[in-house]
Amino acid sequence: MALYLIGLPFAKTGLELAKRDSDAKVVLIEDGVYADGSGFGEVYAVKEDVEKRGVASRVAGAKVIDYDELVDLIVDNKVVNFL
Amino acid sequence: MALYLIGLPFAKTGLELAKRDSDAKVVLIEDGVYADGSGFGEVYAVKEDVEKRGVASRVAGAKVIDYDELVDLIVDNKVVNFL
Amino acid sequence: MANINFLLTEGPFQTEKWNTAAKIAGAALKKGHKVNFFCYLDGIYNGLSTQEFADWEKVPGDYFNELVENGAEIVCCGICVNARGQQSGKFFYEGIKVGGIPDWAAFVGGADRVVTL
Amino acid sequence: MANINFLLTEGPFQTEKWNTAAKIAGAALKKGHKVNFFCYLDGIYNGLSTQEFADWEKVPGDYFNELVENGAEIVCCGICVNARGQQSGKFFYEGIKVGGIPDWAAFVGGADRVVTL
Amino acid sequence: MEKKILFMFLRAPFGAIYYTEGLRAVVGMMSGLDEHKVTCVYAGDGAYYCLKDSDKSESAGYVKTIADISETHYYVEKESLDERGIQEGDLDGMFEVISRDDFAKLISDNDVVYDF
Amino acid sequence: MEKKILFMFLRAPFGAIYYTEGLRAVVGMMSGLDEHKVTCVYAGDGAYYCLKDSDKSESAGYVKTIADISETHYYVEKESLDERGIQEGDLDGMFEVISRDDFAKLISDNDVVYDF
Repeated sequence: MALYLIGLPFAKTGLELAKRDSDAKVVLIEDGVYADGSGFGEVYAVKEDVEKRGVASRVAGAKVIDYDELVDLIVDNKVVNFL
Repeated sequence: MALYLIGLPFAKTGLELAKRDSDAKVVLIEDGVYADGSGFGEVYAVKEDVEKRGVASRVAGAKVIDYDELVDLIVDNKVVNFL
Repeated sequence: MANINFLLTEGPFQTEKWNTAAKIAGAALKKGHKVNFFCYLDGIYNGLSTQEFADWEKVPGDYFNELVENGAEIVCCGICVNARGQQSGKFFYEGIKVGGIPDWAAFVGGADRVVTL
Repeated sequence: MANINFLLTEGPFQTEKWNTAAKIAGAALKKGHKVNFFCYLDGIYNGLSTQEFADWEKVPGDYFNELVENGAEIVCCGICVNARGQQSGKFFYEGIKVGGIPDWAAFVGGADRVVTL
Repeated sequence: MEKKILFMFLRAPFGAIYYTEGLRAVVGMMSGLDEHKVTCVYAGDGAYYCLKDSDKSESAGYVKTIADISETHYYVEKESLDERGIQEGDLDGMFEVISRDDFAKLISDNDVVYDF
Repeated sequence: MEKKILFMFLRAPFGAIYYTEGLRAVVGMMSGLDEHKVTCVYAGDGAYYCLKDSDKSESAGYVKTIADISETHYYVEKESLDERGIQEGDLDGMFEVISRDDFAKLISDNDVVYDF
């Protein structure tokens, strides 16, 4: 299982690649929470980044996670960095 | 007369604005030389940036200028910064 | 427990990478994971102990110093440190080391996970 | 002759803004124009006299020192200097000053042209 | 000499610090001897800053100081909002929506144009 | 422990320094005790580096050292080339064109994936 960390400006490239990985989990992080992470089975968005930017409604399809949960995801999956 | 200095990542915004200025002169500079500056009456591209990137054929419609010529353009026109 | 290596290539203030890095690494340390950092390029400025910014209670450097106090190992690229005029890191927090890419390669060799910021 | 003010907000090495700035400003000085710089945010790192990088004959700071020797005035934002741990610019080239946004506002007031990098 | 200065905020907050250090600069520009007149415009990814719920605590002090000095407009470009799927109802009330044509007019009306 | 490492070059050269400092890092990764195996892939604006006429003088030494250590592939993503109007004939011969699907496979085949 691979965890795609998606930020800007690499979101477009990263999400295209993640789409080709049937085991992809996607984490929208930092300015990546502005990106459209829809269409993935498992999408996460980092709470502190979502709240600071006021985009809770824009990431409605994502599970909002704190840093503790993000660490668990990092530990449990191979990390693919796009941020 | 206004001189639009166009770099990345602001090229798209800057070129859209320059299009609305009938007196616009456009200078593609730094990574801005990758942008499409076609459709403007006066388009320039900075020589050192073009050569380093090997994009002479991509900016064929632009006049390639050195820093001396760029300074003359800056002095003779109001500068609008998009880089 | 996992061993997590961070690559940090941006400096304090200019972007928020330092903040994200400190938050993830801090959470990882609390959970008992092993954490190390290689600071490359502008990332090396995060090691400075001399940052002063009245608007904030804590400066970015303080967060990295705390990570070290909590068990993280932080190594900065020496070539980057000297190129950027930081004099072999003489104003870095004591626990923040100056090394080279071989240290980074060794971190990666021992890492279960690699995160870039 | 024109008075050109540069705003430089990025540091040495990481991006090429320092190089573009030095090249344009150098050409402007040779043509007899008046040049001044306000270095803001990471731009302040360009003032350091302590940069050492064996791969290059000249380091970015050398170019800015030369600009000063050729008549440019360079002022760095003091808040940014101290926030970034550069101790009131004590390792800056002698001719590179530490000031504040009022200096920048005054530069703009007297400028015929403003270029940001 | 007093100048008319346009500050364009073009970068996404909060990945880079320009969203707040730009406003610090606006304060300084307005409070110097020359008393420059400043207008702010948000476009491109900078438009995200105009969202009602984005965190403005760090820049609130600057915005208040700016208001105390002189009436200052904060515009946001309609086309940038549309491209990002942002509705006018999503915006904080301090921002006035303008068209790209009006943005172009701001550029031509100001003496100095900063990209932040 | 020896790892398989993928270096993705995603930023436009030469605006940022990653295009060459990334290759310096590749040398270091391959020459350490663990002798990691590295593959390079260029995509997004990083694809511009693959142009035949782009200046490779700063990284030439690294590329040579890398070749001396072990055979290393430098791939460039076809879709990134197409989006930028770059023809295969415009490319330097050291780069091998691959599809986005193959790029995805590289990601899954490597242990560590860096974005440079």
